[in-house]
Amino acid sequence: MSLVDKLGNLIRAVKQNGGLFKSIRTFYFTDDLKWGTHVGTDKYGNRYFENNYYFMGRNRWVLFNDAFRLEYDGSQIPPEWHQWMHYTTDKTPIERPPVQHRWMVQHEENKTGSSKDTYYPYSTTRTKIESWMPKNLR
Amino acid sequence: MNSSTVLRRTIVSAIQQRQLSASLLPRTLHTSTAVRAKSITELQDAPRKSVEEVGLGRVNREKEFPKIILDVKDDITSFNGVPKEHIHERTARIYVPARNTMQSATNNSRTWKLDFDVRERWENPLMGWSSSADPLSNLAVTFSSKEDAIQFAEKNGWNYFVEEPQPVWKFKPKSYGLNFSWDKKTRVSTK
Amino acid sequence: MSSLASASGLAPRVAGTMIRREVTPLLSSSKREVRLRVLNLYRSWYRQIPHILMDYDVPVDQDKCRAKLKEIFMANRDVKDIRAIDMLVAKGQMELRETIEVWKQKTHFMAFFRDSVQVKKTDFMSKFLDQ
Amino acid sequence: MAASSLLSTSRRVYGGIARLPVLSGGGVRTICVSSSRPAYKLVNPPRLEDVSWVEVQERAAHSIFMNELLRGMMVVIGHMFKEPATINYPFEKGPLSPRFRGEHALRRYPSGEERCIACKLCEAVCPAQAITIEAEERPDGSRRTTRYDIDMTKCIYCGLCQEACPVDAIVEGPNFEYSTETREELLYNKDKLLTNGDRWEAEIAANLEADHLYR
Amino acid sequence: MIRPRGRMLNTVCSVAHHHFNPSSSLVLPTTTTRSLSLGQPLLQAAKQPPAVVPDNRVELFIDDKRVLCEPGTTVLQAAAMVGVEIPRFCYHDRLSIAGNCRMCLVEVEKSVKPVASCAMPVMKGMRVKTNSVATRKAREGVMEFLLMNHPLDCPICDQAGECDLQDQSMMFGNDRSRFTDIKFEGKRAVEDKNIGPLVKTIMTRCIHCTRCIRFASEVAGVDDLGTTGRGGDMQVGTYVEKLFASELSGNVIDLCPVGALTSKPYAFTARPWEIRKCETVDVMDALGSNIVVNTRGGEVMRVLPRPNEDVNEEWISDKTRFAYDGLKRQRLTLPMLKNAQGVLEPVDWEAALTGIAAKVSRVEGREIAALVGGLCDVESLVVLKDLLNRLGCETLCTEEAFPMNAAGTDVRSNYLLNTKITGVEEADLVILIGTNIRFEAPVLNARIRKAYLHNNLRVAVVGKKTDLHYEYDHVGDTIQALEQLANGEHKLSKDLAKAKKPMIIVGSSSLQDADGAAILANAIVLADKLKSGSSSGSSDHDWKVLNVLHRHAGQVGALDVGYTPGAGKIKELKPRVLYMLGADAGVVTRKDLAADAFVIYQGHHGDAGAEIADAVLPGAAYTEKSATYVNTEGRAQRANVAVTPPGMAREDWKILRALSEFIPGASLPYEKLEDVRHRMADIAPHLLRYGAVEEANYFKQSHALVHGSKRPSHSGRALAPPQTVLEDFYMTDSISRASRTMAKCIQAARHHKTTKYSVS
Repeated sequence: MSLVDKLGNLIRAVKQNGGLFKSIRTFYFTDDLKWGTHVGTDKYGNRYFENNYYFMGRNRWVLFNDAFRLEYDGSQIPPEWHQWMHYTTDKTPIERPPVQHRWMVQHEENKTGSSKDTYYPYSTTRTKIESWMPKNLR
Repeated sequence: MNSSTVLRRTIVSAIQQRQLSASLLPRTLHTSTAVRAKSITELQDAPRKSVEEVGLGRVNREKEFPKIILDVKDDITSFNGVPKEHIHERTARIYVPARNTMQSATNNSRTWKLDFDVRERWENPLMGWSSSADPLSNLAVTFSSKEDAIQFAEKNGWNYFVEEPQPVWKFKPKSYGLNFSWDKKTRVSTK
Repeated sequence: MSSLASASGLAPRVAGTMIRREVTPLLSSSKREVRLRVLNLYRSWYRQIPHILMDYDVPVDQDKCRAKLKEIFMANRDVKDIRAIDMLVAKGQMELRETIEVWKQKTHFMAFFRDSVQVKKTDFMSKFLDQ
Repeated sequence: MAASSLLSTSRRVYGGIARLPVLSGGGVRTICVSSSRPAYKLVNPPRLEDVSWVEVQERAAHSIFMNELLRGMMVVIGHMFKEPATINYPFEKGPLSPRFRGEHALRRYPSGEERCIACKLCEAVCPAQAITIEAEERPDGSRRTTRYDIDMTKCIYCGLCQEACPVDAIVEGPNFEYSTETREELLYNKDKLLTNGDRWEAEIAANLEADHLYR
Repeated sequence: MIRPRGRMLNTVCSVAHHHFNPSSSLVLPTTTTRSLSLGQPLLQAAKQPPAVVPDNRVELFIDDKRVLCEPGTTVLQAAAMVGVEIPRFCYHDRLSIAGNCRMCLVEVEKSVKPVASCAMPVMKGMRVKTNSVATRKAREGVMEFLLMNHPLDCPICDQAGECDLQDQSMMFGNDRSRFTDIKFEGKRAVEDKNIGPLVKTIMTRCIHCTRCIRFASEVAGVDDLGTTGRGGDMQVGTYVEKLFASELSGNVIDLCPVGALTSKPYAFTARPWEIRKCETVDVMDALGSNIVVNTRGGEVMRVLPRPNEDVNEEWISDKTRFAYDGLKRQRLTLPMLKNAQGVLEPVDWEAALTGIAAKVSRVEGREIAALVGGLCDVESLVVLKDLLNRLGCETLCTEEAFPMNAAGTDVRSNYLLNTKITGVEEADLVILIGTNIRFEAPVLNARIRKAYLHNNLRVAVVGKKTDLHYEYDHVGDTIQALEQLANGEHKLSKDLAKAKKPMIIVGSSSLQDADGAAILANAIVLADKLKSGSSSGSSDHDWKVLNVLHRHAGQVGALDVGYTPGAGKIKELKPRVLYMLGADAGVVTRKDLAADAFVIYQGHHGDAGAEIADAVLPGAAYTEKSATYVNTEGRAQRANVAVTPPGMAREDWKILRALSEFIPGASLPYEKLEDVRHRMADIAPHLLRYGAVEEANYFKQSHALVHGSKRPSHSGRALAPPQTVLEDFYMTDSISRASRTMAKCIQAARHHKTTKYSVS
């Protein structure tokens, strides 16, 4: 691959990312600047891209919703896109919609460290021994 | 001189104090690089030894060592590393487990079992899992005879008591015909 | 007493019966030999104590170490079984080697003194109230 | 002396390998020589007294002109224009098998009924004893757990629990991004596991489907 | 000793016989077999003295092992004698032979078809092959038929893990199925039956072994269960939906070889492989049934019987089996002391013991009294007695009364079940006086019924007529009837006097009030009369006639260590300090005490005792302490710790020992349980001879005292045991009163009475 090709790629990438300024912003947030097909966007606004010019592992990528800024996290990808992202399947959830059940719940990112929503374990059973209490304490 | 004699010599001499201290005492061992470098250079082309030569193979100690007469009971408590509180304060129970009445087979009630007094279990305050601080709570050893079990308990220094099995089955002949005999109360009315 | 104990299912702990039998020794074939081994081990430890204290930066002095050495040896004074003594000597040698080769850390060495171990009370009332 | 002997040894070994008809394809296979090495070799740097004057001069020249540093910088600059060999997590991710054993989840039937019937086979098979189950009769008479806890700090992710499960209730899902800041957060209880299932069902179902022919 | 393996026993049999059997004697030389034969008391074959062979014994070979057995023995039993286990579903040692599961098919040489070994009597020279190709093929076929209609629901079945069908299909079944169900008709499905709050039925799993039916009609004596329909449509059930109204109903759960009958309270809660087993004894009645307490993680999950031929065979009552959930409710877990406002509040041990000690040491010893309940173990009784004796207190009473005239409780024979439980099977006459034995000792009643069925035992009852599940002669309701019988004036007297081995069982429930003395005296007179009548008829002279059946597990132990039966002395004394050890029957109330009396309650449940107490000390229940109980026969048995006491509760003897430390001058020397046991041995050595019955004697002397004095007068009231109908059975002590399962049972029994299907 010649240097000219590389320059072409760079120009395409800058163009796709919406100009120089936005490209610099993307580069700042993702340490990378790539161009590829925009295959879809999930309900959280994360955009998914594919370009098989890159080798496997780099040929699918996500640009997290800009609203996340630097608070992006790998666990923000919802399950239906998760499997595409991880090459478990080649079909995007747009090509093959996932199963839907009314009891399924919204995806949630890994909340550890946030004070409010962190999962904290508790016992789901009742106590094994019931103590007797005198009348006045009952 | 066969190889096992050599082996025995090696073990004995290695453990004998004079030899050991001779090899250990030069405190220059780990300070003088010159000595070390030389010894490593010497090792450079050392031939490899087989496992048998190194002595990891089985040794027939019965043959090599002359027997001695002992008149004390086996007691491994001095060196087995078990904390004293789990030797002197524990009571082992030696018994024949009862047949499980839920089943008709009897195989589990044919051996002697040794287990321990139950220590406190408590609920983990976070998850409610049951916890125990008793290392012997999961020790249940099976023996083919009561004597073996007793010897094991004595060797380990535990208090123990033996529960002789209760007579469980008295044999009584019975016959299918009793279901149908007119003159007996065993006649079956319901089926 | 022993008949009562057996009746109660409480086995007599102190063995009344000596069992005389032939056994295979570990190393020593006589009491004299095993005694020599013990003394040898004791001497080696005793002589190594100054060197050990040079290697390890520990808050004990030689006298304390020697007292502890004696204490540890005397703890097993009641062991009569030659094989058991052999085993104890072998273990003592391992400890010695590990110590003077500095295979141990400071804390391992200080574990001999058990000064961080909380001694549990064993009398009835403390056990009852602290349980 | 030792250095030259070292060099000559490696040359000798390389030459020997190159002469072998099977492995003569390239130098990459030289790592195979270790198995045929006849004896232990000294690999320490040579002692100073063994080095010749010429070598000393060469070394001095290299260090004065920062030769090595400059060569190193050139390599760095060259790599700036190459495609990276690593992936840029979390924007790019590596491949996962449908059988990947990640975070556990308890599944439901399409009707919304939880699958787990408290048979306790997973608890029994768990080699790390990470699973704790308590069960009871539910008011409608069905057999259900009141406690289904997995200690994720104990779990070794062997997948035996999902193998043992007769109703595909407990599964090891595809998620591996559940690291936590405290240990307690990894003690999963039944609610957490069921929620996991409800969140990841889309992918779990697809994975099971992808794998069903091979099970 | 353990039961030996087949080969050893085989040679034992051959030694016992002079005929030389080349095949077996080659296995082991005779000298070794002789020494082996010493340790096998369990099997009859081993008991046979060598060289004495009755002529009528039949010789046969099972798997080429020689067996000698009585004619009429079945092949399956003969195989068991040499340690060969033949798989079975319908056959059970303690039930009649049904022969309908066909799992025990074996090949018999020269027989064209495989033979059902459970029903086939042995024949001379029979050669049985239990592991031949034909046998295995037959078993495989039977197994295939059984599994064809058995659901594959092992994961939700409570029996899984201890299921005979599961095990045997692994061992003998085919590894694949021919059940293809091409028409999608499904497997057989049977509706579940509701037969009460204890036994859960999943009848689709039933394999029609009819063990439950045979148990109900033979052992329990209720013909409630039966089959309807034939072939594939056969169903086991009660035909109409009704309660399986038996006090022994839980045993069908054990008997069921599959998961068709399982325990309702235990349903789905645990698996056999995660359970720890603790072999101990029961305290729900005075029989001391042997039980296995199954625990998991410090919680009692269920109670199973432990076979003991001398006590409970293999059965336990429903109260024994199901009252365990009472151990988890209403528990005392914290020491409590009344504060300045007169209100109980939790305190720590030190404060509780200090507070009690302050009160106790302020009064004089003779103003202290102790009252013990029916669930107390001997250890705590001994320590309590030692403690209070040191303080100078001599008023130590049990809640349960016993007449103290004549020899009273000074002679053990007066208050024991002297003929022992097994005596029922030798006896030919049982006279029940003032006891509803069906509810006071259900397992003993099952044994009486067994003797009634198999030995033609005759039963006579003095007292209120109740359904005992067997026929009996009703002597009369009142004490007069008993008196007439004792004097030989009753119309049945002559008839009953013919008995060779008569037994009189006096229920302690009838001895509670002032008439107790008269009842016991008359029973003694009657016993002596029957004994003199029977001994002339050449029966053995050691036969004891008089038996007392207690209701509480701790009563005999308390009497053995010298407690005074009945709270009469306390009511006279009006003590200023009352120490109640598990006393929950409500015999003593505040009115019986001094106005400023300080009441200490030590026990495991918050019940009548804790309600009136000023200080509450949490003790251990029977599953939580290593303790000694003496049953109504005088058999000392050891209970073992299955789980530790909950919360801050402690073993009872330890509490008393700790309390002694706080009272000046009363400190007791016991450090360990062994010390207490040595003290027990000083008082009465039999208390430590576990498993054995210390027989009581001095019949003549004690009876002479009765004959010597005038028979006490009585009110002539009717003898009505307190427990007459099924709902009275379930709640008798603090544990069963706390149990939800028992409450459900009472509810079900009450409801059952309102239905038209109730018999009584």
